[in-house]
Amino acid sequence: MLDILGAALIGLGTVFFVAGTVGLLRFPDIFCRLHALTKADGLGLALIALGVALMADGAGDVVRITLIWFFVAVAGATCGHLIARYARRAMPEGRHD
Amino acid sequence: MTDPVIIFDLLLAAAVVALAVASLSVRDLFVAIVLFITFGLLSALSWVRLAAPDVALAEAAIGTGVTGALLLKTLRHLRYVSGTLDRAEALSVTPAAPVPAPVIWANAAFCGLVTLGLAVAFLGAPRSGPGFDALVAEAMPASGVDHPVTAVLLNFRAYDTLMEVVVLLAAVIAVWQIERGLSDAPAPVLGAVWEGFARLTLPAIVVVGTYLLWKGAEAPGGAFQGGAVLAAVGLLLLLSRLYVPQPSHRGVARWAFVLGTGAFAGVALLVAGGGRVAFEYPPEHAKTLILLIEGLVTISIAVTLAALFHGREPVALRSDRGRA
Amino acid sequence: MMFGTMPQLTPDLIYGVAGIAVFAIGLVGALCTQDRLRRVLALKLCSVGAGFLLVVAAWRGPPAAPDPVPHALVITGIVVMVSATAVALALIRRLQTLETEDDT
Amino acid sequence: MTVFLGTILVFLLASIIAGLFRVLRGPEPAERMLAAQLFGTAAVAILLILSRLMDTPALLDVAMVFALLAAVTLVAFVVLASRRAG
Amino acid sequence: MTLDPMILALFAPLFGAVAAFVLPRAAGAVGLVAVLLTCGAVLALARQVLAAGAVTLELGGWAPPMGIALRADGLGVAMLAMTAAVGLLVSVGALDALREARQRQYFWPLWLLLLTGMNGVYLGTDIFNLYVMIEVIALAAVGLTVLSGTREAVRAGLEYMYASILGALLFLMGVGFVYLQLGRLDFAGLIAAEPSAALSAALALMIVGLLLKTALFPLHFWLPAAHANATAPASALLSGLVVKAALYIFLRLTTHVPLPDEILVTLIGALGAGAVLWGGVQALRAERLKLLVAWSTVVQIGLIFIAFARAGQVGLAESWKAAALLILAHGVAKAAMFLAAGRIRDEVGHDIIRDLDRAPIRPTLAQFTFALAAISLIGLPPSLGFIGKWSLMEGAMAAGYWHWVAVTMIGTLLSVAYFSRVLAGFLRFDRVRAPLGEHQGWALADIAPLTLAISAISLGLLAAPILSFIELGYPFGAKP
Amino acid sequence: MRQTERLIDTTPTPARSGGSVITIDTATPAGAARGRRFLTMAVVLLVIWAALTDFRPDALVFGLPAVLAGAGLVFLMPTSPRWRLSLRGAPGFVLWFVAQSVRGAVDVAWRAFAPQMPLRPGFRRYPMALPAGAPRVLFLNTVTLLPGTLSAELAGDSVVVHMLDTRADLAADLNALEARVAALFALT
Repeated sequence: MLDILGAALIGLGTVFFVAGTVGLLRFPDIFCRLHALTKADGLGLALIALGVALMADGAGDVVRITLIWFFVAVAGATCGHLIARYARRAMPEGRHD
Repeated sequence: MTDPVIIFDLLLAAAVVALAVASLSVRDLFVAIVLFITFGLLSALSWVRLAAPDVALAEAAIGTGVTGALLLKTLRHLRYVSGTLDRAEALSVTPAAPVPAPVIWANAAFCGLVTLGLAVAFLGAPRSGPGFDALVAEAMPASGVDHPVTAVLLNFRAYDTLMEVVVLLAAVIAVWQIERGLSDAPAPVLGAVWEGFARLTLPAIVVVGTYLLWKGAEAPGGAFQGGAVLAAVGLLLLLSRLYVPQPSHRGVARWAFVLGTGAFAGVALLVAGGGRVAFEYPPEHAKTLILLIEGLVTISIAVTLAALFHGREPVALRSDRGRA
Repeated sequence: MMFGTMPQLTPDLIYGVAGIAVFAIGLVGALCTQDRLRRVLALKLCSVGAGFLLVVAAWRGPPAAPDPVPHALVITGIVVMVSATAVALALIRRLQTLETEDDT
Repeated sequence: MTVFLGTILVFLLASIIAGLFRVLRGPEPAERMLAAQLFGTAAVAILLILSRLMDTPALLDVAMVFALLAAVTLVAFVVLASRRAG
Repeated sequence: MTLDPMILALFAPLFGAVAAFVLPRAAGAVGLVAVLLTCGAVLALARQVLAAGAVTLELGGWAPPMGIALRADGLGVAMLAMTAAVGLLVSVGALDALREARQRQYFWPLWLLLLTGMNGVYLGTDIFNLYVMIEVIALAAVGLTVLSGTREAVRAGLEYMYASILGALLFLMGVGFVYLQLGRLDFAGLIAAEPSAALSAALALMIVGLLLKTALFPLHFWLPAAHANATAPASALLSGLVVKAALYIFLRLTTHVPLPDEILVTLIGALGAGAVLWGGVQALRAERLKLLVAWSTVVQIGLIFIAFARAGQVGLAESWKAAALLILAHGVAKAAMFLAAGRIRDEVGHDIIRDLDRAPIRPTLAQFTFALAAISLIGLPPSLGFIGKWSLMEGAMAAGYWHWVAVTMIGTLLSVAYFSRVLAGFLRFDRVRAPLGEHQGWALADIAPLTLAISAISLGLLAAPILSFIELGYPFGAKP
Repeated sequence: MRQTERLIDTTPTPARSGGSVITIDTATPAGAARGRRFLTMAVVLLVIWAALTDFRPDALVFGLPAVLAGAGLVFLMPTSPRWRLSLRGAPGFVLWFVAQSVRGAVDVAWRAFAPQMPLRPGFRRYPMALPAGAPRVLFLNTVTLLPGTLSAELAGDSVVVHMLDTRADLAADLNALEARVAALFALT
């Protein structure tokens, strides 16, 4: 039962991953693509981590999965901000509204 | 043949080869480095598929993480020194004439020939053939640790590993010797979000690195992987200028560089005696000794890798910020 | 394929051939590229290719555990390679500095 | 279950490969870094699933290191690729 | 705690390097003590080998193939002794020859690490261990190459680095194939191995890698610049000792796993012939003294490979002796010559060959040393170089391989020609030596190369005992 | 670097931007502040370590040095204003955050898959009322996970936000977020 639920979560997570990738390829500029990556991939990984955690063998594994998720989430948001900041500075002047 | 995991393997292998080609053939060096880092990431994944998580860890942390940062730093230095840092056309540092098509074809042919020859030899060789499996399995109980790779590294073939640490020492001495007291390109300010991130995660990375070291006694991990993760903390500190090496830190740094080599070689010598030879740890103390060596070697590796990234010896010739 | 019989497609076969190809690509790159930094990349590719070969040689079909000795060797190789890369890159940086100083 | 997880792996790997196009096409360095971030996250996901599929809990440690290093690489990118100082 | 001489030979320089690095002010003293200890260890080892033949030590108590064993036999100890003796004299010379504090500070740890690596190669019996050792050697050697810090030196050092890494990686790939085929990495496994495709590939990869590292024509492109632009003691070590490590591994490998085809032996000899001719011509054209000496290294390496191939596949069992004699002779003589060239350059202020005899100062002692070393390198009796060359030609004539004799003769003539470019200038005694006061620290820096050069000549008288010594312990016998 | 720390007492941020931040300079020296932070961090790290190693006491041989070294990093970091979490605010914030990040992901996934891609991207500036330090960092990171917004740069006390659709009501969303963050840090 838990396995089925886990598999469903993993599948759902993959859908978000694919969405992130589609966004990365389709969206018009870097900032929009950043939206796609930080949000969709972040949630995708969270769902996959949850799914794997449901299938995990012991509490130790769950702890590590939680740690991984937490780290990816924090790093994702921070890196998103850093890239946006970098891109704004590299951008030609005049788009600051 | 319809197993999706095999499709995954094929796709991964193809991506690895394609990335290898791409990272050598793109015009922009920055892209080449990004592709190279991706290449390292995917090779680490391949090694996971080949049931070699230790190797994957080492490759991800050292081969890709530290090496990638080193390459980026070098690229930035080259562009800064040659004054092309602000120019978009600084694609390649030493621009060369475009390669004529015949040369490319000749290269491709040579590459294909080597691949073919080696592949024939590879296909003709026994697979899952003879190896050390049985010998290692037999010797494991006397090794002092529960993880075969660590047992090989720190006990059965400790001599190799000592020399590997010596290679690191040689590298850091050579690098200190090569680069003189010139300043680096100025580092950008990273801002409040980064600071918050650093506060939260750098200490956690220290703990995770040490955890890998500790884990090495019974599962994938060990001194090199742990040391590399700890070195990542050093890299971040150096990159964000939270830590700026001072000339007065040189003495400590020297001791940290030689700590691993000295401890490893010292223990190897000290255990000799009473009918034992060098590197022959007494079985009842083997675990303690191995953990001791690993701990000290990890410190050395972390400091050395961070120093290799920083490059020059910190000397008080000029100010550390900006070119005078 | 080459010997008339289709070999069973297993990970070691796939990655072994990929590793050899990566090695050959690195070899060509190391011999033919002009750019200093790119030659370091090429050498690094060679080392990863050699690593592939050793890891593949250690692989035993699951559920058998792989041979740990080549894994240890590859880890050693990776550390050795990062040392060599660091020295080569330090030389490149130093050389560029010297060349720029001389030009001006 | 193996088939399902294997298919998921192929999807995740495909999304990495699709991201490669973004690296090659650019045009800004920032875009290339962006793709690198995608690789980090996707590789962690792949490792999480592989740890189930190959029944090797040790892969979680590998995933942890990947997660850490993706962030390190990204900061290195941001610091070392920026054209202007400050 | 019992200290095996083999362990001491490895750990004395290693601990010396560590101490010299953390105590930069005392680096010279520490370094000298470490080298002396190494010499003592080698002497003790030589006594053991004289008494018992080959000596083996299984490190960690783990027997090969899983563990790693050290093994010393006649040839290995001869190489160790040559390395230690040349190293000691170069170290003594370096005490005076290195002027900058920075150079002194870094010379010692790098050189001692280099010594560790070379001793490891001469004692090693495991091909992966040899790979790690050649990397230790490579990094330390590159560090020494760029010690002078000039742009040319750094450029040459970078080329050297590329060649070194590539050579080592080819070797590593070969190690991979050996493991794939045999599942073990020790020499005993190689000797017992049946021929196979993977083993041939491995041998090909490893040989190409080693030839690159030992700079056999046409893979010599990195050598002249690297050796000519280093500081004198570093050049002496690089040319006299470092290239020999790869050569030694080559000798071991090709005798443990015989080359599968006569054509390959001939090919290697032909490359050696190419090196002799091309290197000779380049040495004739060289403008700077150190460059000439560096090209002469290319020639000598070629000669060693001709000695290896002198009698084809059937003669391999004996050929290695001629090659080993030439290796020893070249190591001693070339170190002397580079140190002398460095002294000449120091005193005259430049090393442009054409202007050397116009210089107001005549570094007589250094010139004398240079001439003695040249005698050994040209191969005039009674030097060790002569014995080596003679043994080469004897074997080639006995096997009826007259083309190798011809190439050797041409090479000898060429070497007479290029060395006489230098020596002719020295022989004009019409200029007075400058007052002693103008010479900087000539005592140690002059005496060390002179001792080396005199040994290069006089060792020829000891050729017979040397020959019987290197056969001790059956270096290439049935079982190592 | 001997900088006195600003201790935030109460901040009037009743869901309205522009409210000024009252800070009280106390005489707490930076050293003491760091010592406190060191202890907090050490405890957190110790918990992480124990969880990673399955609470095995023998692992502490490595764990203690690691925890001390990791926590010791605070001495390299610049000092920052002190903060404390409110236990009452936490569950609410977490739930709200989870809901918002799911909404954000669904929103962007929908836009990515939609054939005509309903985007109207642009930048907006939003003045923050939150005090500098942890609350502001949390706010900036959370903005990135909210639907349609991405914190792009920090300029003084205001944040430049990139929006997928500039027609959305930025101020309302961010005000709500600020209130939540303020509640979490017991600032209200």
